[in-house]
Amino acid sequence: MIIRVKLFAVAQDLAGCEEVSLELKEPVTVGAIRQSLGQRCAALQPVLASCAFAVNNEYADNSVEVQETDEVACLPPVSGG
Amino acid sequence: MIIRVKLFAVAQDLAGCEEVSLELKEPVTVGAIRQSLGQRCAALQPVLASCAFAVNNEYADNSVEVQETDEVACLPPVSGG
Amino acid sequence: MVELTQQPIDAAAITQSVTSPTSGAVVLFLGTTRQFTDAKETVTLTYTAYAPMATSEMEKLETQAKARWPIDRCVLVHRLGEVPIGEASVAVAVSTPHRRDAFEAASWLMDRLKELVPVWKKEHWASGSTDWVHPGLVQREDENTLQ
Amino acid sequence: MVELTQQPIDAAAITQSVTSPTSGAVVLFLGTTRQFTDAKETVTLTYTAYAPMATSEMEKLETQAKARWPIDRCVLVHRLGEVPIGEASVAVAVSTPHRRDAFEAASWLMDRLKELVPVWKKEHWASGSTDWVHPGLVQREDENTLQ
Repeated sequence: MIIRVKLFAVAQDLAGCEEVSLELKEPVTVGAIRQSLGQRCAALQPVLASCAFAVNNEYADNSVEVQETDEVACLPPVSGG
Repeated sequence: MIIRVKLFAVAQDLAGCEEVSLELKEPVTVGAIRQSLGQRCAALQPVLASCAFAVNNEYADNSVEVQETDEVACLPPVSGG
Repeated sequence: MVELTQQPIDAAAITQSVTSPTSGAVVLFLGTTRQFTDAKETVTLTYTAYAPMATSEMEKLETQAKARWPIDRCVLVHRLGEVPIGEASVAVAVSTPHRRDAFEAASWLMDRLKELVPVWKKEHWASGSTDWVHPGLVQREDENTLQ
Repeated sequence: MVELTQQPIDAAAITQSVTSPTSGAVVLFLGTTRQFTDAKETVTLTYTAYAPMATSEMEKLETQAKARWPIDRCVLVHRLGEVPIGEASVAVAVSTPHRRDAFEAASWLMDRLKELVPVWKKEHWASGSTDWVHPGLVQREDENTLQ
């Protein structure tokens, strides 16, 4: 299954792109995406433990299952306000 | 000693005037003014226990001594804001 | 800065006047005239003050708040005379480096202002009657009740 | 009402839009760009967002606040792009019948917004360098640190 992960802020700068495509075996979880993303983009690995993930605009922890049509995003600690 | 007491809000309405002059024996305290005011204006007596007094723009309790040149005011419970 | 005014309160000007490059947080409070108190309809409110003392008490509150919180700028304004429905009778605005202080200081200033500043509100009810608002006022009819 | 905007925040329009005859209290919070963070001088800030999720999270906060306090009207606005020194990056405004609720709700909304809404700030320092602001970000150099 192909999962595309949106990147923001420092994660985008470290990876050098706004989105990364990952090929993963089903069933796919956020935890598997997190691990795969670190292997695919070594530059991201140091910060991934500090990042949250979102699936379809909702915060999602490592146990959440992801479908191919879902929108997945990697969110470094937020600093709005 | 002549003491003039400014009245506000319901106290002004009950007394029917903005200021009352009282003749008091020295030394004059806020407590003596409070008592004298109730005797001079019977209509004020029911509310006087609920009123604060000010001397020269400062809240003053019954023990505060008052001079003839001081500005004295009788203040019903405030409701600004 | 403290002010008593007969004019409408200019909330935008007040907000602008407390904003500064050294502060990260601005809190503005407006107290506005409500149309209904429980089921009673208000047509308008009028406010009266013991003006020199009200100004002095507001200045003291500003000084005390600045001693307690790292306030950059502070404005307290009370409107007097008629304040129509939906308009502001009072404004408090503060700026501070961080937001917690701005919320605390503005809230404290309003609490103290309502408790200490000699201003009085008169309700003009839709029924045609009026009432002075005197929280906690006890009208004792017996004679020997003076403090 | 929630909004992400590239334009300057119009605090006066926001204040006006939450004022209503059924509310006695309006609280407006503005988060503004500070020139100094400790000794470091900021030239400007830029904000970026994961826009659809930021809007969704702000809407959830509005709903939650309205469930918790008797809020009449509520506005949350975050500015994106460049926010020059002294200008507002965020505005929260609420109106309630009584002031305690307005202060509590506005303060709570700001706390939650800073914690949950996916918006990121980049500092542009006077030295010419830039930094993403990521509170609590840990950069681990060893390999087996994934959650």
